[in-house]
Amino acid sequence: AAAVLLTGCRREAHHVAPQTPVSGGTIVYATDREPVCLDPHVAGDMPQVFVAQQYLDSLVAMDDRGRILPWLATDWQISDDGLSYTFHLRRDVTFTDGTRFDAQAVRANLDHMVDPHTQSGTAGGYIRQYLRTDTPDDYTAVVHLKSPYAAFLEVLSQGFLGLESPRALARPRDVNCQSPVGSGPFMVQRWDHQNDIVFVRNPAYNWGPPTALHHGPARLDRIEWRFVAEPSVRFAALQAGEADVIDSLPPEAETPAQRNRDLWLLMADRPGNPTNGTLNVRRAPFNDVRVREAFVRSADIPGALGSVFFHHYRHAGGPLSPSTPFYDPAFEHVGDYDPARANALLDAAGWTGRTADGIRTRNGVPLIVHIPVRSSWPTADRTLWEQVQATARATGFQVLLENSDDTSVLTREQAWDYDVRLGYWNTDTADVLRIIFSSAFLGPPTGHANHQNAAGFSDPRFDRIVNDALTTTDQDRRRELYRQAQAAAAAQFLQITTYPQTTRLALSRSVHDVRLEPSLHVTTLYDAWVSR
Amino acid sequence: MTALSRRTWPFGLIARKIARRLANAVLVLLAAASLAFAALHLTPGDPVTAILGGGTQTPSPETIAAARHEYGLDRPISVQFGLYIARLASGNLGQSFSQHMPVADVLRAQGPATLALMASALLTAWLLAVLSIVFAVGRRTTAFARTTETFFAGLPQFWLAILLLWALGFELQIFPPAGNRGLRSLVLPTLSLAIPLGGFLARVMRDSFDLALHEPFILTARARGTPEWLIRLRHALRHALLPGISLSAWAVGALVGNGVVIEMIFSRRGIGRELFLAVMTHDMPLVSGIILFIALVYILAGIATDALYVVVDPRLKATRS
Amino acid sequence: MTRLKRAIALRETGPALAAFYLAILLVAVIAPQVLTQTDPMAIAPRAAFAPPSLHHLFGTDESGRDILTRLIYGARQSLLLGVSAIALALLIATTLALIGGLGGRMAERGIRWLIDVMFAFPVLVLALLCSATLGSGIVPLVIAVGIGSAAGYTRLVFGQVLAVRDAPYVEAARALGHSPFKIIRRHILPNAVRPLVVLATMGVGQMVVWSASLSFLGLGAPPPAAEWGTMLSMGRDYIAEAWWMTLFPGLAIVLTMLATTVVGRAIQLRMDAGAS
Amino acid sequence: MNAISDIGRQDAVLHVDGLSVAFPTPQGLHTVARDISFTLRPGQVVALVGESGSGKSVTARSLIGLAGANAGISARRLTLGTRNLLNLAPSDWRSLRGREIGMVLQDALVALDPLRTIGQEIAEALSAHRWGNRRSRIQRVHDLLKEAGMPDPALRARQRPHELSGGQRQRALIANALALSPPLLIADEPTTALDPTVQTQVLDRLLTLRRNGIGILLISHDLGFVARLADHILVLQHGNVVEQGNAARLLNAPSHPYTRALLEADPLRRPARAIQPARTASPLLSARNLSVRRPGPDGMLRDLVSSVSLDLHPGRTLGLIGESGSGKTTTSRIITGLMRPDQGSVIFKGQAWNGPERSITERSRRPLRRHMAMIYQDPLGSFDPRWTVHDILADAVEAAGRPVTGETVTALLDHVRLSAAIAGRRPRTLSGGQRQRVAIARAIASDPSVIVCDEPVSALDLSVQAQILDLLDALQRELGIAYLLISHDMGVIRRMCDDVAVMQAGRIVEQGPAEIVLRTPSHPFTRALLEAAHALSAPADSHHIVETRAI
Ligand SMILES: Nc1ncnc2c1ncn2[C@@H]1O[C@H](COP(=O)(O)OP(=O)(O)OP(=O)(O)O)[C@@H](O)[C@H]1O
Ligand SMILES: Nc1ncnc2c1ncn2[C@@H]1O[C@H](COP(=O)(O)OP(=O)(O)OP(=O)(O)O)[C@@H](O)[C@H]1O
Ligand SMILES: [Mg+2]
Ligand SMILES: [Mg+2]
Repeated sequence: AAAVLLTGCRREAHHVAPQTPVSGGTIVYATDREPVCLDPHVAGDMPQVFVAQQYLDSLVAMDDRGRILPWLATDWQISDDGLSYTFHLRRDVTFTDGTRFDAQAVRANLDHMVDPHTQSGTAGGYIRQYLRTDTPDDYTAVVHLKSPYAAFLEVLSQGFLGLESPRALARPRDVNCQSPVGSGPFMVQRWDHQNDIVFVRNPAYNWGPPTALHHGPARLDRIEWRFVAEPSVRFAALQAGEADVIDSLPPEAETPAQRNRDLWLLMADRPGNPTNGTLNVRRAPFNDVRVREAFVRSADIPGALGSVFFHHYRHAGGPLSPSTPFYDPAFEHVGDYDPARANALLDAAGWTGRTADGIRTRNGVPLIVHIPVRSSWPTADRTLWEQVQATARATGFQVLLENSDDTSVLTREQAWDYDVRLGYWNTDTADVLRIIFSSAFLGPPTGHANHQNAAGFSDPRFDRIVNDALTTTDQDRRRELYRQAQAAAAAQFLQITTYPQTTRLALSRSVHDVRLEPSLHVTTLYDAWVSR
Repeated sequence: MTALSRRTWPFGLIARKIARRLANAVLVLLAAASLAFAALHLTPGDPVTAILGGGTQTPSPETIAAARHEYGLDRPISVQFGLYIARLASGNLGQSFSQHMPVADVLRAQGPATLALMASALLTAWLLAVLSIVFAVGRRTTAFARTTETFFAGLPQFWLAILLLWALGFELQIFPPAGNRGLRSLVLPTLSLAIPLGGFLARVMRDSFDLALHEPFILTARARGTPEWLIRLRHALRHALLPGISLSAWAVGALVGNGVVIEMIFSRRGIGRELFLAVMTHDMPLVSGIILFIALVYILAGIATDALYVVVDPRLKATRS
Repeated sequence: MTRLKRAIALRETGPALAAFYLAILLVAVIAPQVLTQTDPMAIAPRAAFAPPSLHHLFGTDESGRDILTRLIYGARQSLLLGVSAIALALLIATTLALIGGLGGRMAERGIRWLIDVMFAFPVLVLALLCSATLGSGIVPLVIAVGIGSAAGYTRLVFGQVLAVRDAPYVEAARALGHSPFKIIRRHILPNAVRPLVVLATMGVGQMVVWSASLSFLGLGAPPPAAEWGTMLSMGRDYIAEAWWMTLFPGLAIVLTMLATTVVGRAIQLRMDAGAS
Repeated sequence: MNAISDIGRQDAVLHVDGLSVAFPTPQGLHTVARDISFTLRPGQVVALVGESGSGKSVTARSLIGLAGANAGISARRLTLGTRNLLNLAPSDWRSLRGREIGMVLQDALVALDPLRTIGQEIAEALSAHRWGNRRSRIQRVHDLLKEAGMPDPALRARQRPHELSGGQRQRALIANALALSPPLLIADEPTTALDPTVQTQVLDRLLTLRRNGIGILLISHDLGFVARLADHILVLQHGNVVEQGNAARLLNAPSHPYTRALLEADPLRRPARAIQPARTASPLLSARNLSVRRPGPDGMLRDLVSSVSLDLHPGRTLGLIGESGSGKTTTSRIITGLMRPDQGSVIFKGQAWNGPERSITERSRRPLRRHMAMIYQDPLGSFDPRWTVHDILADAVEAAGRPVTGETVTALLDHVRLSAAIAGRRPRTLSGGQRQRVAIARAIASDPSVIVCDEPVSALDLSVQAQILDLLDALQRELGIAYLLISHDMGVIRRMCDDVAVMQAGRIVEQGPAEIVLRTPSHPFTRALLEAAHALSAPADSHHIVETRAI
C-alpha cells in the first residue's frame, strides 16, 4: 500500500487560495485520440473509457489504495466457491433517457458485453468467466461465473464496464455508438466526428462515486471534448486559452508548462503492464533466456527516457506498473542496463562471431532482432526504440525497426512473426499477468489468431500461480501469489519495460477539482468547476 | 462558323456528349471501386482484428467470428466482390467497419471541411499566382518573381505548414493553431496548401503569359492606347489561364486525396484523415467510399475545367462542352 | 553592352549556384566522410536538443546526433530514393504512354481512361497499400512513391507522344517510305522522351518530398536511417522547442528541389538551343 | 474632337526627317532603319516597300512609340501635326495612340485578341481614351463597323475573330484603328496572307479613307497592291532608302537595280509558262472519284473531298487552286497515300496505290514510295527538330535504298543551289528560303517521278518565292518530274502550270489546260477568283478605275 501511495497523483501545489466551487460554465477538454464508438463495451480502446467516465457510472468504484467501494451497488456478497456475486443496487438511479436502473439493467449490460455481436474487445474480454445474471428482485442482481474470478470486482470498477441504459442498448450497435445513454453526471449531447463531443450536465444526478468530492449534479454546464491529435498543437491551444484542459501533455512541453504560472499539471501512472517490448520466446534468438537477458540489459532505457522525454518519464522496471494493486517494487531493477553482463551472456550463449559491422553471429547467423512498428506509434516512442537500437548495437545486436501500417503489424503479430512486440496493458488488476504471460492466452496452436501472450511464454508453474490467484479473495494470499508471478516473469526476461503508461493533464489555473478516477486514472470532470 | 450555327445549337449532340461523359465517369468510378476492393483484399491483414485489436484488447474467438460474419468477410472473395458492386450500384456505400456509422454519413460529416479547405486553397493560390504574374513588370522584377515562384512551388506543403504553425500559431499567436472553427482557423492550412500551389500555377501560367505578351494582338492593344496593366490583365492573362485551369483540376483531386498531412498538422477534420484511418484498419467500405468521393470530385473538376475552358476560350465551344 | 553582359551573367549565376549545391550533394552521396568526421548514428542522449552552435552547426536531434552530419549522410539515401522513384515513375509513364500513343485507337482510349482512374485513386492509398504488401524499408517506399506519382507523368508523356505521333515530320518520314518500327525508333521515341530529361531532374526533389509525407504517416524509411523526410517528420513534435530539427532537413529538401529545377531548366534551354 | 479636327486641317500630317532605328545586339548596335525622310499630307498615301526584314515595320512602329523598349530612335525631325514625337514619355505616347495615330498591324489574322469579341476590342480603343459611356461606345462600335463595310455590324460586334473571314478581320482592325478618327493611319502589310478577293475588299476600304482625307502610311512588299494606292513610294533595302519618289514614275521607270529586282520578282509581272509538249497517252498517276467524309467540329459528317479525279503526266505540272479549306491539302494527302479515301482509287505507275480497300496497305505502298515525294506548306514542321540538314537528306537517300555518302548530300544541296556548309546546321537556324530548298532537296533525293507541292511558296516573300519557283521549274526540265502544285496564288499558277484544276468546297469545279482555264474560265467561281487577282494586277497608273470596282 505504501508503494501505491508513493506513486499516486503527482499534483502541483495549488497556489490560488481555496475558493468555494461555483456552478456553471464550460470546460474545453482537448485530447489526442478520438474514440471509434462512444459505447465502451464495443471494441474498448483507451479514448473510449475517458469519454465513458463522464457519462457512465459503474457498479463499484476503486479507491486510491485499490480497495473496492460501493457505487451503484450498495453492497454485495461473494459465494464461497467464488462463482456467484450478489449485488444489491441503489433504488434512486435513473438513466438519462428515463429508464430505471435495476437488476434487469445490470443483466442487460453484462449480457451485452459478452455478446459476440457487440464486438467487445476489452469489457467482454475481461469477463469471459461470466455465465448469467439472475434477478431475484428488481434491485438484486446475482451474477454467476463459470470459474472463480477474484479480479471480477476490480475490472467491474473500470469505466470500460460502465452501465448503460438497457433501452439504449436494445438499439442497433452502431446507433448506440453514436448516441449512448448512461446514468452519469453528464449526457452526450452530440458527437461531431473528428471535431468534438459535447456533454451537458445531467441535472438529476445524485449518485456520485464515493471517491468524489461533492454530491449532487455536476458543477459544469457543458464539456467540449475536442480532438487535437498533434501534441504541440494541443499544448499551444492550452497556452492560447483555446482549451482549458489538455490530455497527454507531451513530455517536451512539461517543463514549459511547469514554468507557466497560468497552468497546473495533474499526472498519474496508470496501473497494468507498463509500456514495453515483449520478447518472442518461440523463436531464435529469444528462445534462449540468456539472449533475452542480454538484450534487456544491453538497452539503456533510463538514458533514453532522459533525452526523449526530457527526464519527465520514470523508468518502470518490473512487469507491473507501480500503481497496480499487488505491485511489488522488488523487481524494478532486475533488468538494469549492464552491457558487460550482456556481453558475457551472449558469449556464453554462443553468439561469439562478429560480422564486419560488429554484429554478433552464431554459426554464421547474425544476431538480428525484428521489431514491427505501427505507423500510429508516437514519435517519441519511436525515438526511444531508436536509442535502444543504438545501445543494443554496441552489444552486438542488430535491431531492425520495421515501419508498417497497423493492420500489417497486427497480421505479423498474429503469425508470431516478430522478435519484439511493442505494447502496454492498462488495467487495474494484477490479473494482467495472467493475460500477458499465461498459456491460456497463447491462442490456438496454429495459424493466425489473436494471442495476448505476446511472449509466447508457457510455463505450467506460472499458470498455476496466476490461476490460483483468481480463486481466492483473501488479499494477503493474492498478494503473495502475485509476488511469485512477478518474480517468475521477471526471472524470464520476457519484456523490456520502459515507462508506466501515464495520464498526463495540463490545466488552466481557472480550472479546479479535476480528478483522475483511481481505477484506471481516467479523467473525471464530475467535480470540476471553473473560476473566471 | 456563322451566327446561325451559334443560335441553333445542336441539342442532340450535347445530350450525346453528356451521355458519353457520364458513361466514362461511371466507368472510372467502377474501376476505382474495383481497384480499391482488389487492393485491400490483396494486401495482407484482416480488418476484423484491426477493428477489434487496437491497443490493449482481448476479444474472444466468438467475437472475432461474429464480426467476420457480420461484415461478410467469411464468404468467398468473388461473392464479396459481387455483393460489393451490387451494393454500390444500388447507391449504397455501406457501413464503415471501424467508424460504426454509414459511409455516407462519414462523407457528409467530413466532406464539407475538406472541400472548404480545398476551395479556399485553390482561390488563394490563384490570387497569389495572378498577382505575381500581372504585377511583376520589368526584367528584374520578373526574374525575381520567377525565382520566387519556383521556390514556392518547391516548398513541401507540410514543411511550410509546420513553419507557419510555429511562427504564426505558436510564437506570434496570430492565428489559432488548430481546429475547424471559423475562418481564422482556415488561414494557416490554406496558406500551407496555397503557397506551393500558387507557385506552381504561376510557373505554369507565366510561360504562356510571356508568349501571349509577344502576340501581335497585344501590339494592337498597345497601338490603341490601352494602359499597360489593362493589357496584362485583360488580354495576356486570359491567354495564360488555360494551363492554370488544367493544373487546378489536377490539384483539386490531389488536395482532397492527399490533404491528410495538412489535416493532421492543423488537427483539422477531413476526408484525408478519414481515409488514412480507413486504410490503416482496412476498412473496406470506408476506403472505397472515400475513393469514390475523390473520384467524383476529380470527375466534377474535369467537367468544370472543360466548362471553364470554353468560358475562357470560346473558340473551344465547338470541340468541348 | 554591359547591361546585356550583366543580364547574361545574372542568368548564369542561378544555374551555377544550383550546380555547385548539387556537386556538394554528390560528394555527400559518394563519400560523406569527406564532409564530416562525426558518426551519424552515434547517439548521445545527454547532448540531445542542442541548438545550433559552433560545435553543432545545425544543432542536434532528440538522440543527440548532429543534424548536419545526418543531413550529409542522409543525402545518399534521400537522393537514391528520389532518383529511383522518379525513374520508376517515368518508366511506368513512358511505357503506358507509348502503348497508348502507338497501340491504335483502343489502346489510346484505354490509356486515357486508365489515367483518369489513376488520378482518381489517391496516391496515399497506393502508398499505404504498397507498404502493407511489401513491408517496411526503402524499396517499398520507392515503389509506393514511384507508382503513386506515375499518373501525372503518364499524362505529360502521353500528351508528348501524341503530339510527336501526329507531328508533320513523322508524316514526312512515313511519306519517305520508312517502316513504322524505324519511325518509332528514329523519330517518336527520341522526341517524345527528350522532355523527360528535364522532368526527371525536376522530379527528384518532388519524390523526396513525397517520401517525407509518408514518413509523416509513420511509413518512412526505417530508423536509424538519416533519410531527410524521416528527419523532418521526426522534428515536428519538437517544433516549439527545437525548430532546427525541422528547419534544416526541410531546407535541404527545398534546396534540392530548387537546384534540380534550376538545373533542369538550364538543361532544357540548352537542349532547345541545340535543336534550334 | 476639336483637337482632332484642328490637326486634320494642318498641312502635313506627318513629317519625318532623318529617322534611324537601332537595336543593341551582342555583336554591337544594329541599325535596322537608317536616315528615312518623308512627308505625309492629308488624303495622301506614302508607301514603304522592300523585302522581308528590310526595316519597314520597325520604321512604322517607331512612329507610334512601339518599336520596342530597347530600340534606339533618332531623327532630325519627327512631328505629328504640330507635335514633336521625339522623347515622349510613355503616358504621352499612350494618349497619342489611337487618338491621333491609328495603326493596323501586320498579320490581320492574328492581330485581334482571339478570346474577345471584336466589339469589345474596338470599344477598348474608345474606353482607353475615356470616350463616351458604355452605351454610346456600343453605338459607336456599330457605326464604325458599318463604315468599314461590315454587313450586320451588331451581330459581328458580338463575334470573335475566328468566326470572321480574313477580310472581315482586316476591316475590324481598320475600324479599330479609326475608332477615334485619327488623322493618320499606318497600315502594315494589310493584305499579306489574304485571298485575292479579300485583298480587293481591303484595297477598296483604304481608297475610301484616302478620299476622306486621311493620311495613310502603307507598308507592303506587294508592289501590285502598292501601285493601286500610293502617291509616294520609298523603297527600303537593309534599312536604307535606296529610291523614293512619285509612285507612277518609280514603278514605270525604276532607277535603282534593287527596285527593278523587286518588280521582276512579282510573279504577275513574269511571263506565263511556256506551253509544254502534249501529254503522253498514259498518266503516271491517276485518281478517280476520290471522296472523304469526316465529322466536322459540330460532330456532323461532312464531305471534305467528293468525286475528285485527277491525272498527273510525266514532265508536266498540274495546278490545284481554290479558296482556303476547299480540300486541296486533303486531296494531296490522299494522293500521297497518307490518308485513306472513303471512295475512289489512286493508281500510281500502274499499281493500286490508294483506295478504301483493306488490301492496299502502307506495306504494299512502300516499294513505290521512293517514286513519290512531297514538299510541305510548312517546311520547318516537316523536319525532325533534332536533326541536321545532313541527317535529313541522308535519311531520305537511305529511304530510297541508295547508299549514303558525303557526296550524295553535297550533290543534293548543290542541286538546290545551297552551299555544302549548310549540311551541319539545324533547320531552325535557316532562313525560310533555305528551308524550302532543303525540303526540295529531300524531295528529289529519292529521284522521284512525282512531287506533290502543297503551297510551296506561300510563306515566302516575293524575291525568294521567285527563286524557288525557278528552281522547281529547272528541276522539272532536268529530271522530267511531274508536279502536283497546290496554291491559292493565281500568279504562281500562271507561272508554273500546264494544267489547272479548280476546287470549291471539296469538288473540282473546273479542270483543263492552263491557258484555257485561265483565259476563258467557264465556272463562276473560277471567274471570281481570276477577277480578284486581275484587279490587283492591272497597270499601276489606273488605280482610280479599280476604286469603283466593288466586290
Ligand atoms: N525588338 C527588336 N530587337 C532587335 N531587332 C529587331 C527588333 N525588331 C525588329 N528587329 C530587326 O529589325 C529588322 C527589320 O525588321 P522589320 O520587322 O522592320 O522588317 P520588315 O521589313 O517589316 O519585314 P517583313 O516584311 O518580314 O515584315 C529585322 O532584321 C529584325 O530582326
Ligand atoms: N482529318 C480531318 N477531320 C475532319 N476535318 C478535316 C480533317 N482534315 C481536314 N479537315 C477539314 O477539311 C477542310 C478542308 O481542309 P484542307 O486542309 O484540305 O483545305 P485546303 O484547301 O488545303 O485549305 P488551305 O488553303 O487553308 O490549306 C477544312 O475545313 C478542314 O478543317
Ligand atoms: Mg513587317
Ligand atoms: Mg492546305
